[in-house]
Amino acid sequence: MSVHITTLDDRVRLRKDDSSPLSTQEYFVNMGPQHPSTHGVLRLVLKLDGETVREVIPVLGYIHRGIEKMGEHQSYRQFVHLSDRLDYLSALINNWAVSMTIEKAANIELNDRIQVIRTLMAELQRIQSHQLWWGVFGMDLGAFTPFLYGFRDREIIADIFEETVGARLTMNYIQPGGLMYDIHPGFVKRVKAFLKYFKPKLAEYETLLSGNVILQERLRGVGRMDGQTALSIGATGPVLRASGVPLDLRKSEAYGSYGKVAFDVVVGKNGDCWDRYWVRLEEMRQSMKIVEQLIDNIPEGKHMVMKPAVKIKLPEGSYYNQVETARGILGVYIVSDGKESPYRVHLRTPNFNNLWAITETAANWRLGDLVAILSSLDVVVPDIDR
Amino acid sequence: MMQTTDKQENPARSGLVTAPELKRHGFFRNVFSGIKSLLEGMKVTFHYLSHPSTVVTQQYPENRATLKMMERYRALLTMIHDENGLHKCTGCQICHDNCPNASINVITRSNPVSGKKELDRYVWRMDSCTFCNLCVQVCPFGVLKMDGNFEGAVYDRRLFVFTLNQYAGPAAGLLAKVADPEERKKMVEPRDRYSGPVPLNGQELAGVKALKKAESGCCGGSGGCCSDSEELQGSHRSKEMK
Amino acid sequence: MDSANLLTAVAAAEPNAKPREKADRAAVQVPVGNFSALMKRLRNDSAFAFDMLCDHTAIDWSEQGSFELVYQLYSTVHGHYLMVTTSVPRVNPIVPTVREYWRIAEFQEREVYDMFGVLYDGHPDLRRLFLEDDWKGFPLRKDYKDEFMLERPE
Amino acid sequence: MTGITENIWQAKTIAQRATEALPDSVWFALGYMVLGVVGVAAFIAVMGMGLIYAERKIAGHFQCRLGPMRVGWHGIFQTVADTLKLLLKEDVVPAQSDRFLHILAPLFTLLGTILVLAVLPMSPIVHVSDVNIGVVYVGAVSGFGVLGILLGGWSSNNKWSLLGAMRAGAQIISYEISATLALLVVVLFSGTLRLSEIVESQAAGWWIWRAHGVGILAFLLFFVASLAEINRTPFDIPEGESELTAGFHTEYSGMRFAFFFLAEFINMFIVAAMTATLFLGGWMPFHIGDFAGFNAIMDMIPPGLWFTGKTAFLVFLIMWFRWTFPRLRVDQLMRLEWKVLLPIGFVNLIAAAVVVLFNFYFFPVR
Repeated sequence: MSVHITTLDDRVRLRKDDSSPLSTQEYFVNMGPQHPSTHGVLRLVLKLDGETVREVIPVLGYIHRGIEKMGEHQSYRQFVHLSDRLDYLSALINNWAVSMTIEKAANIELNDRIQVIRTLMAELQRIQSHQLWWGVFGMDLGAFTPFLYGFRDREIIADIFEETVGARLTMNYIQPGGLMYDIHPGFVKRVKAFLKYFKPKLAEYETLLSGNVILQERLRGVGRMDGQTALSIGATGPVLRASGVPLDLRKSEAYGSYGKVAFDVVVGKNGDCWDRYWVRLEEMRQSMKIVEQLIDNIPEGKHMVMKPAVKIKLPEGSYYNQVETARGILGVYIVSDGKESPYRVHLRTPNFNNLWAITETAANWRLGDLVAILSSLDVVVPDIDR
Repeated sequence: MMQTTDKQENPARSGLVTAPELKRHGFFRNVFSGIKSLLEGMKVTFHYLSHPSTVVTQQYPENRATLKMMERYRALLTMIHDENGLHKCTGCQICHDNCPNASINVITRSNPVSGKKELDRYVWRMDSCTFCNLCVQVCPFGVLKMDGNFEGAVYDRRLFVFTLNQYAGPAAGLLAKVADPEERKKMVEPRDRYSGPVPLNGQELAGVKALKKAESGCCGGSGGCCSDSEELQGSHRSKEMK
Repeated sequence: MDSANLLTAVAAAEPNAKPREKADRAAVQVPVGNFSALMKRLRNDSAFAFDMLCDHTAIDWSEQGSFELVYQLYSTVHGHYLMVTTSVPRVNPIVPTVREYWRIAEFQEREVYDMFGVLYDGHPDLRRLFLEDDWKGFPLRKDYKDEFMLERPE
Repeated sequence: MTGITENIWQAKTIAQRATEALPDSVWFALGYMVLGVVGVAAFIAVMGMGLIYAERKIAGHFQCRLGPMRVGWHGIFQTVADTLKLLLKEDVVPAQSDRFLHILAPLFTLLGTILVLAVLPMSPIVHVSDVNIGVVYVGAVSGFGVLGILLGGWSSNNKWSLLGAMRAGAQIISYEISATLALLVVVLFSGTLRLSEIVESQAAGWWIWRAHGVGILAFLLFFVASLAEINRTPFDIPEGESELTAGFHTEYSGMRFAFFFLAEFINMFIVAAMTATLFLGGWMPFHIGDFAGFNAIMDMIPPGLWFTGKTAFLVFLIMWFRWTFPRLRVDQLMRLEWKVLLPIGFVNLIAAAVVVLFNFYFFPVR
């Protein structure tokens, strides 16, 4: 048996090299938990050699809220609203993941209307999430203006959500058995207006940032990760697809209404920052394509197939289910002992897995590249810490 | 339902889009295409500078007159009172049971006249509420709604405890059956808005009483102030954002 | 491979592996002693080719006095899922690490160690992931008590 | 050709006036000197605030925002309020820092800026002192700023600050070479180091167009290199907000931070003004050779306005860059300097020498 428990102090111990008075030495720097480009409270302990990053040691837990423990004391219906707080930028998709797991376990059949609306909402959420990422990515590379353009366009989708859902960020809209509300009468019109508005804006994104020679130089070949490494690290979503692995649950599992719509899986070639950047931009286009196909074909039906106050009990057993959020695969693992609340809930969050790609990719790049790589992984810290 | 191995392959829609390669050219071509790309980017930003109509900023306190939240916007939890000032709550506790973080306390009493169980205070703690809307959704009587008034900021945390009902007494339906106006008056008892100090976790909601006017010291806030006794009696809801 | 075929194939590869009851997808239960060999086989055998460790977590069956360790495997080559579980006693729970087969296991195992106190044999850097290094107790165990933990008032 | 080289503007610096007044009255001379000193100081304060306001307003509109709107009409007094706030804020000096150097550093940076302002010919009469080696003086004194940055980064005892300072040192020293090479081109053209004479030498046309491609290239080189020298986007790696939190001034607060900030904005003005002076004729109106009629029309616009207009345009250009471009990486920045700008600069200098040798200008003077 060779179980050896280490501490962070062990990890950050430096070997002193005193052979020459002029010898240089590597040093450790704390990047975060308060740092502009760690997007929240992520702490990276960097081992630097001058400007060059030698090693990245992520230190987590600054926003751990114990959602899994909380879940053990909440009913299935109540647990959905906690999933909003994981990856708050794809709250609706998280809702969907939890709801879908519960529905599959409890054998709740949904009608087409619910599925189509869920798909629409998820795709709008994906666009919204990528818009914000685009802005933040620009800002991390030193261009502040894209940040505000991203937010400006994101607001329009936030308005769509606000009208139908009643909330702009933490939605709790998709519930086991259906949706909290039926779509608002103005929903279709608003979505169409958004599509019309956003298409030229996306071209503008390309001109402003993608075409920019400085940006291309900053991204080309930086933080390269091949497909095998990406799989081994458990990366999913755009990060995995940029490495050339066409794994998209929307395609391979065709849950919701994804089986009925035509869209392409976007993959990259080299798995560098540019590919990750481009995959997300193109995914916005594909998402708009999905929304376009569905928006005119929302079938009639009820928005909830069961009474909202009904207590849900899952049969004893373990249930695992996955969906594709804006950042990758969100897996919900529920162990039920037949009671009203789960015996154990576990969330396989995309960002938790994606984050570790930084330990693989950032070594021997510059500090500025580290920021670009981290931003291209698009981590949302509450999703890592749960 | 469980097996996901059966891929629904449809060649018409299983396309792959691959990211374009970034090309490098010779020195001069790089320099010129680089400068061109920079100029194109500058054109985009200049477009916005030269078109003030593209400004999207909302001047918040100044635009209160025109700022309208969507009808479903979830902010303050409100108990719906009809034109006679009557609510429909029976004190059945379903919302309490469904609240994920115990933000709702439904305190019931037996009516001094009829002796029946009825709502005494509907206490809502905004400070622990996550606005998940479950209480509104599960209520079988349509008692609650989420109000779009987002201006709930106050200076004192204790002011986040609200009593939602304007009176203690039977629901509108039951009260309508009482014919005698004198008896009706006896059956109901007005309730004020605030419920007293925030009980720390584990403590009971003891001393459910109004804050005194002097204590509150909060009158800078727009959403919840006890400027006069009339407001304390529950008409604060009329002071909504226009 | 579909669920039934997969279970047969796993049973052929590892006779000690039993299908796990009450699971919504192909699932096998394997004793700790055979665990490492099975995982190696699942990773490297081209018939299985589980190149992705989707998820790893633990369940605290405090009444039975055991931790059940759950591994969700996915193969991008074949597109099949498999859930592998193994049980260790709650006292002195030691499992072999699968870090060498899937890189992400290093961190998922650290999380399980952090939350349940399961020890991983051969793990290169076993330390707390979310909590501080000197934290007492393992929060996701059913009997964990903390003075700051809030009980939901009834 | 005598008409256009004639000094019709009666250019006279404040220092000259002081010298002339000295034999008659010491008080007049002193008055002029005080005017010069106070003028520069007031100019820095007012120009700094104005530039910060302009930057915020312009940035706002670039980004579909309004910028400051609350203090005064369209937020016109916003920077005054901000300055007051910064003045009243606590001046935090980190406990482990080198206290003396920490306090000294922002003053160094600001000093470099002030000293440059003293020799800038803003108009024939608004010109504090005309040093006969003006160009060299500007190059030397503006190098003072980097000393402050290095000191600030070092004395803060913060690794991020140190990284920022080291980046700044490497960057500024590198780009000064290119800037100087481009500057030498103008020195060759005008045959003088005195800034007022450089301006007057452009009476037949600005250097940017009078020397064929050489002038334009030198202008671009100088402008880009100067942008890098003052750490503006896309060369703002010493501050690199998303990388180094705030770079060398991470540990500064209150008025000391404001000094750095002010110096940065004044530097922006100086770069614009120097570029205008060297390549766009400074306060010299737009003249084409000896077309007396056209030149006379142009002369109707006062020289001060010409200078202000040119500088404002260049300042706007700098802001425009900042709110459009991403930032370069530190090694790319070095590569741009040593592999692109520097070779071009040398070639351009040689080309300029050839131009001067053969008097190959539009409207040759000599």
